[in-house]
Amino acid sequence: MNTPPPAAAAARPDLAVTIAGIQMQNPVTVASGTFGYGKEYAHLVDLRQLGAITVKGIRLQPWDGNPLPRHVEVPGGMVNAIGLQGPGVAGFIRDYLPFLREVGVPVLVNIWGTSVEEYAEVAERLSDVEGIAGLEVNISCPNVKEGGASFGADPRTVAALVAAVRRRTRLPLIPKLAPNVPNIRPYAQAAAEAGADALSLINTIPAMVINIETRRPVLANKVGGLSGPAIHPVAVKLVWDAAQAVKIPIIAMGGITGPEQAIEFLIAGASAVAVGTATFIDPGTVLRVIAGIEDYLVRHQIQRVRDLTGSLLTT
Amino acid sequence: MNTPPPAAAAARPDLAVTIAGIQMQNPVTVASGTFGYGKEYAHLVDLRQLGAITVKGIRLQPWDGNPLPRHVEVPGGMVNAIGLQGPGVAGFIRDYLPFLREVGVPVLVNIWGTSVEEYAEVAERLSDVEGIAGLEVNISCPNVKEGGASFGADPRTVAALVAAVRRRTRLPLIPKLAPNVPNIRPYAQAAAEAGADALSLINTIPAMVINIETRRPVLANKVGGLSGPAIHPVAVKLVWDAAQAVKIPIIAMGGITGPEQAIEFLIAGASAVAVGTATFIDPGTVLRVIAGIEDYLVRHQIQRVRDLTGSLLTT
Amino acid sequence: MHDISAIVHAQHVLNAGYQCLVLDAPAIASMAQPGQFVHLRITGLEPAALRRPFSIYRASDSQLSILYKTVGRGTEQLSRLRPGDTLTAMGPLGNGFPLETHDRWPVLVAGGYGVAPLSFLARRLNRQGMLLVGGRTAADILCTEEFTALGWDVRVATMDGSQGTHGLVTTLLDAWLARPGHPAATFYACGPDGMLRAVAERAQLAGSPAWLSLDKHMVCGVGACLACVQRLRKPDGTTWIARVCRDGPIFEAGEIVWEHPR
Amino acid sequence: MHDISAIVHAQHVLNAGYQCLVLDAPAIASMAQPGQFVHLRITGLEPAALRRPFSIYRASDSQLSILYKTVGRGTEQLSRLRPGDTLTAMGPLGNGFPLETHDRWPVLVAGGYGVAPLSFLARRLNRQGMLLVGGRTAADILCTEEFTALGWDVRVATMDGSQGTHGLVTTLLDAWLARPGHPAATFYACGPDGMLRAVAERAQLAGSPAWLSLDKHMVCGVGACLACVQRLRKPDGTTWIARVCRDGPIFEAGEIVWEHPR
Ligand SMILES: Cc1cc2nc3c(=O)[nH]c(=O)nc-3n(C[C@H](O)[C@H](O)[C@H](O)COP(=O)(O)OP(=O)(O)OC[C@H]3O[C@@H](n4cnc5c(N)ncnc54)[C@H](O)[C@@H]3O)c2cc1C
Ligand SMILES: Cc1cc2nc3c(=O)[nH]c(=O)nc-3n(C[C@H](O)[C@H](O)[C@H](O)COP(=O)(O)OP(=O)(O)OC[C@H]3O[C@@H](n4cnc5c(N)ncnc54)[C@H](O)[C@@H]3O)c2cc1C
Ligand SMILES: Cc1cc2nc3c(=O)[nH]c(=O)nc-3n(C[C@H](O)[C@H](O)[C@H](O)COP(=O)(O)O)c2cc1C
Ligand SMILES: Cc1cc2nc3c(=O)[nH]c(=O)nc-3n(C[C@H](O)[C@H](O)[C@H](O)COP(=O)(O)O)c2cc1C
Ligand code: FES
Ligand code: FES
Repeated sequence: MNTPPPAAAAARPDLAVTIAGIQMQNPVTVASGTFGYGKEYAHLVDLRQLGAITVKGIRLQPWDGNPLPRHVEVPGGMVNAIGLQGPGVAGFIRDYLPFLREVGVPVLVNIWGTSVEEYAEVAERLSDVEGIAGLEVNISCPNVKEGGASFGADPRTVAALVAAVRRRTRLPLIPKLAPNVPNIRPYAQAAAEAGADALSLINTIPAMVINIETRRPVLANKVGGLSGPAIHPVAVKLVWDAAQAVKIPIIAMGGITGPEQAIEFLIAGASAVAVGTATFIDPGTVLRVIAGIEDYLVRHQIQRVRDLTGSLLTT
Repeated sequence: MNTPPPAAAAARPDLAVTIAGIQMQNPVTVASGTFGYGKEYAHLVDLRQLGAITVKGIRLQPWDGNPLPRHVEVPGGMVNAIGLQGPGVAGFIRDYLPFLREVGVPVLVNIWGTSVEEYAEVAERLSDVEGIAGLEVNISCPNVKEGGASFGADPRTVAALVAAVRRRTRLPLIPKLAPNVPNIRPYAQAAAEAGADALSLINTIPAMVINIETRRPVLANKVGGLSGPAIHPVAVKLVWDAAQAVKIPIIAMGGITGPEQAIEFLIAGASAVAVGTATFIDPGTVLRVIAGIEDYLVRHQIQRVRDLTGSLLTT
Repeated sequence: MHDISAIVHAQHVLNAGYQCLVLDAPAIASMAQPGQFVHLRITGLEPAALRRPFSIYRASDSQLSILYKTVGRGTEQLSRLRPGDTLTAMGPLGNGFPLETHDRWPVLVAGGYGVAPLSFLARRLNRQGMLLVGGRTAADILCTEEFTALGWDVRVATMDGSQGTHGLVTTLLDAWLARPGHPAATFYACGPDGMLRAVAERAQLAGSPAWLSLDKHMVCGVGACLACVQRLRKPDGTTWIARVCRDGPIFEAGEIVWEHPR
Repeated sequence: MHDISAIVHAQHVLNAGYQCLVLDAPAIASMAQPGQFVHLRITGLEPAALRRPFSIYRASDSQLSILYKTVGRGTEQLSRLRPGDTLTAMGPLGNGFPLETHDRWPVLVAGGYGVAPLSFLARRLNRQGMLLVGGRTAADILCTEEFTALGWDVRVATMDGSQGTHGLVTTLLDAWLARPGHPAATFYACGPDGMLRAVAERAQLAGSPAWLSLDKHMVCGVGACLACVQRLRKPDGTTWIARVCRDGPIFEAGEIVWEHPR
């Protein structure tokens, strides 16, 4: 006899998503640069519960980043100019990857370079290594003079960069787009057409804070990037716009402090989300977001989180 | 005998500035759309103390704006989609200008249109009228489908629009630039070369808020513009960038809540500033900003506010 | 109109979820008319938080009260303020109800906290009348004793039947209108949009004036930002866009152009 | 290391502008070592406010204290918390001072609130030593009685001469070092960068180890964000970039590559 399961014993909703071929147990990762290499938060956050771990941006060689101060608090968030300090590809593989492999959740490596060739080489070098699920290609960091944002400023340079990296790796490629554009669509389309498997957005918004007593920029780098709750409504708009323009999935970030903001992103069209600045204030945020999405699905009787993606009603 | 004035009786600092030929008794105006036509705040703010009054955007004919809801509160500010409701040129001249003339401070009229021709015609119609000191040309409103932001999205369209308006009026022209560009410099330069007398920046940043319970955009217009403290560091960066690129003066706005943020703008390169969203929360803000700038100048022994403009130390 | 620092004089819990805040604010209180409101900057919310509008519930020469429901972070913070705390109050704002009833019987229709301005109105009207008050459950029914004490005819409806008639407040209104020979009325209503519209329709049928207090989200409260607009019809049939905060919040039902005609 | 909700047990005013906050936080207190710090999420600041780091001043099995100076909006809000209020505390963070003095005399050099971790250190060291403490004025000189009570040699300097020697704390240090035959010392210092650097220079000349607690603006507190870095020299002469929050905040003076060499 075929008895249907009793309605009361509602199945737990399915949180799993597949982004760019990467299977995530839930749609929540951490934003690059806000979670170190995973290890740093291992005492406070059960890493095995994350959908993925996205690590701090790395280039080919070790990189010092900017002088201090590298951050300043502002209403609704912070402005940072870390400047992509990192151990380089070899250092990352040697010092951090073994630990991450043990955790057992997909690892997304955020990469950058000062030339198209460097991006491509970083990608290639990471392709042969075990334990890397995909590459988030940072073409929008406002905090380094060469590289970073300059590649993200024009759809043509985005296309050229993504295509060049695409030729050198089979790993899923997830370009991370800049928020400060008149219209995100041509950028998203350029990346998709050049072979991107997914998109990440948004990076921090270029910003500056001046100490009016000394009349100097507070950050040693003069300018930095704004992150935190202040940028969330801006990010939702960009995610919605991008989701209209391309079919590839979107990993959304910018100002998530709890499940509500993450759910907004999913409804706007994101397939996954990343928690950034909020981790600094409450390392438990990322787990709270996962649990809160699940609760929301139960409450709204939505079986699969992927059915929430792009479910915005506009009529 | 030539006795120097005693050092103790320090003269009050000179707050006067001349922007695009417009003489302002101090460098503080109000941001378009946040102060109505002056009248609405006349009971709460002594209008005669302002450096200038910038009124709500108008086009040729009366315009209804967007359906409600038109605003939503967010961390560090608000997102609005008023949609440029206004009385049209004739209605403005008839219903509001007589009152503004009586106040006796310079009036800046924010103008917009859905075509280059309409912008030019609005400018022309306002040129023959007494009591208008200058035109702030809104090429960056994110809240109307045609016009507004679409003209501001490309330096070439900025140039074409400003040039066309320039041909039809002798009034000082102050294009108001959009913040969501990879690099503000070509936009600022295009406007200056096409005949702008000053620049206004920034307008609100395109943004969106979703009600996760109804899965609908909160604003009837779906998207709106972010204003308030959240955007201040972004505005400072853009003002600083623009000030490096052009010689014409800049009126800066975005997230001013007190003298500190206004002074940051001046140091970054603005010649004047405008108080926006903060007026809704505390109508006294604009007067507090004027007094606070004066105090700062006294404290720092700066004789003239124009000496503060662009005084950022970066070495 | 003033924007002043006001001191919390008292904070009373009324029903569950509803409180009454009494402020020392003579400049505003002494000028307040029924139907007007205050726009509060709530101490303890972050500095960038928008103000919140509340109808004036009581006003003497020195004090004014509001009656509010805790619905979100603003009202939650408001409910935490204690005697001696200060907040910033702008007001009195808006036009207020017309106090002249032209020899018609005042019929007040209230939903939830909408009873607040109507209670103030009842105290300032030159005659008694009837209060029809509705809510989801008994806890949403407020101020009825005050009206009874003033000699008003009070009728209650709740959606769950926990107090008075089971159903909407319009059920009460319809029953009263159905009674032959009821006196000519002037309606005064404050509550959710659906209720206001139902009152408007019935008033039109009965040929009675109906003064409605609209509840639109507000930002500036003074007519500057255009967040709170409502389309109105002029006697000549043309329409214009009013600002509820400055041109209202009270409008005659016949003026209002409802957004989705039905 | 834990991130826990801690209850304010007491709040004491010490000198003008300085307070001591006692927290019930057994999980952190019981593990705390001198030189370690806690990273506090201060209740009442808006939710997006970053945490603030404070050295541990005292720790028992159940309670820990910090000694802090009110300098900005975070510490101002901290000073408003009352017994029974809760806040969130992460810790103990950082490496702490080495407790082994290798038979050298511990010489502690403190500036302002920098005396807090050194006071904790004095309680956990196996021997007495000397405290040199400096500040702008007498109000900036804290905890000297505690050290005296523990049998330490305490010497004070103030910039305005209002207490102890007139001048910098390094004046005291130089005077002590100038005295022939002073015992071999291990320095422990906490205070502003300029002071740390002066101690480092003198320790190097004297051939003494010097453990310095660096005060860098922090964000995450756990080594993830790279906001708080400091370049260090390895024994082989190569340099690396340490995270003060995780690899420090205590470093041996000889390791530190000062930013603007003089
Ligand atoms: C003229 C007028 C008179 C009012 N009188 C009363 C009264 O006497 N008693 C009472 O309890 N409430 C009254 N309200 C509603 C009251 O203003 C809202 O309940 C309150 O603003 C909600 O704030 P919150 O932060 O708790 O809720 P939230 O939902 O967290 O508010 C978030 C945002 O929405 C705005 N908002 C939400 N609901 C409303 C609303 N209904 N009207 C305007 N803005 C809103 C808030 O200003 C804020 O910007 C009145 C509203 C108006 C327009
Ligand atoms: C390891 C360590 C231990 C410390 N121990 C103590 C202590 O025992 N007693 C004490 O009074 N102070 C201590 N401080 C300094 C203390 O953290 C700052 O005084 C405090 O963060 C200032 O916060 P505020 O909001 O009051 O000031 P604001 O100036 O308003 O702070 C604004 C921003 O700057 C950051 N910030 C400002 N100053 C510092 C600073 N010196 N270090 C780190 N971040 C800063 C804040 O986190 C915030 O992001 C310590 C700092 C560090 C790094
Ligand atoms: C301290 C810090 C470091 C960051 N480092 C990187 C980075 O290395 N690579 C990158 O692509 N984005 C970096 N970001 C941007 C974040 O990944 C994220 O896009 C942004 O902060 C917006 O999310 P949030 O508002 O939740 O923080 C950094 C952000 C912060 C605050
Ligand atoms: C309610 C509202 C209405 C606005 N209307 C206009 C407008 O009509 N024309 C215009 O150029 N800018 C308009 N703006 C933008 C402001 O003038 C200003 O550029 C922006 O709000 C940033 O300043 P703020 O953060 O101080 O508010 C409006 C802003 C708000 C909040
Ligand atoms: S609230 Fe601003 S016009 Fe009514
Ligand atoms: S504060 Fe984040 S690495 Fe030290």
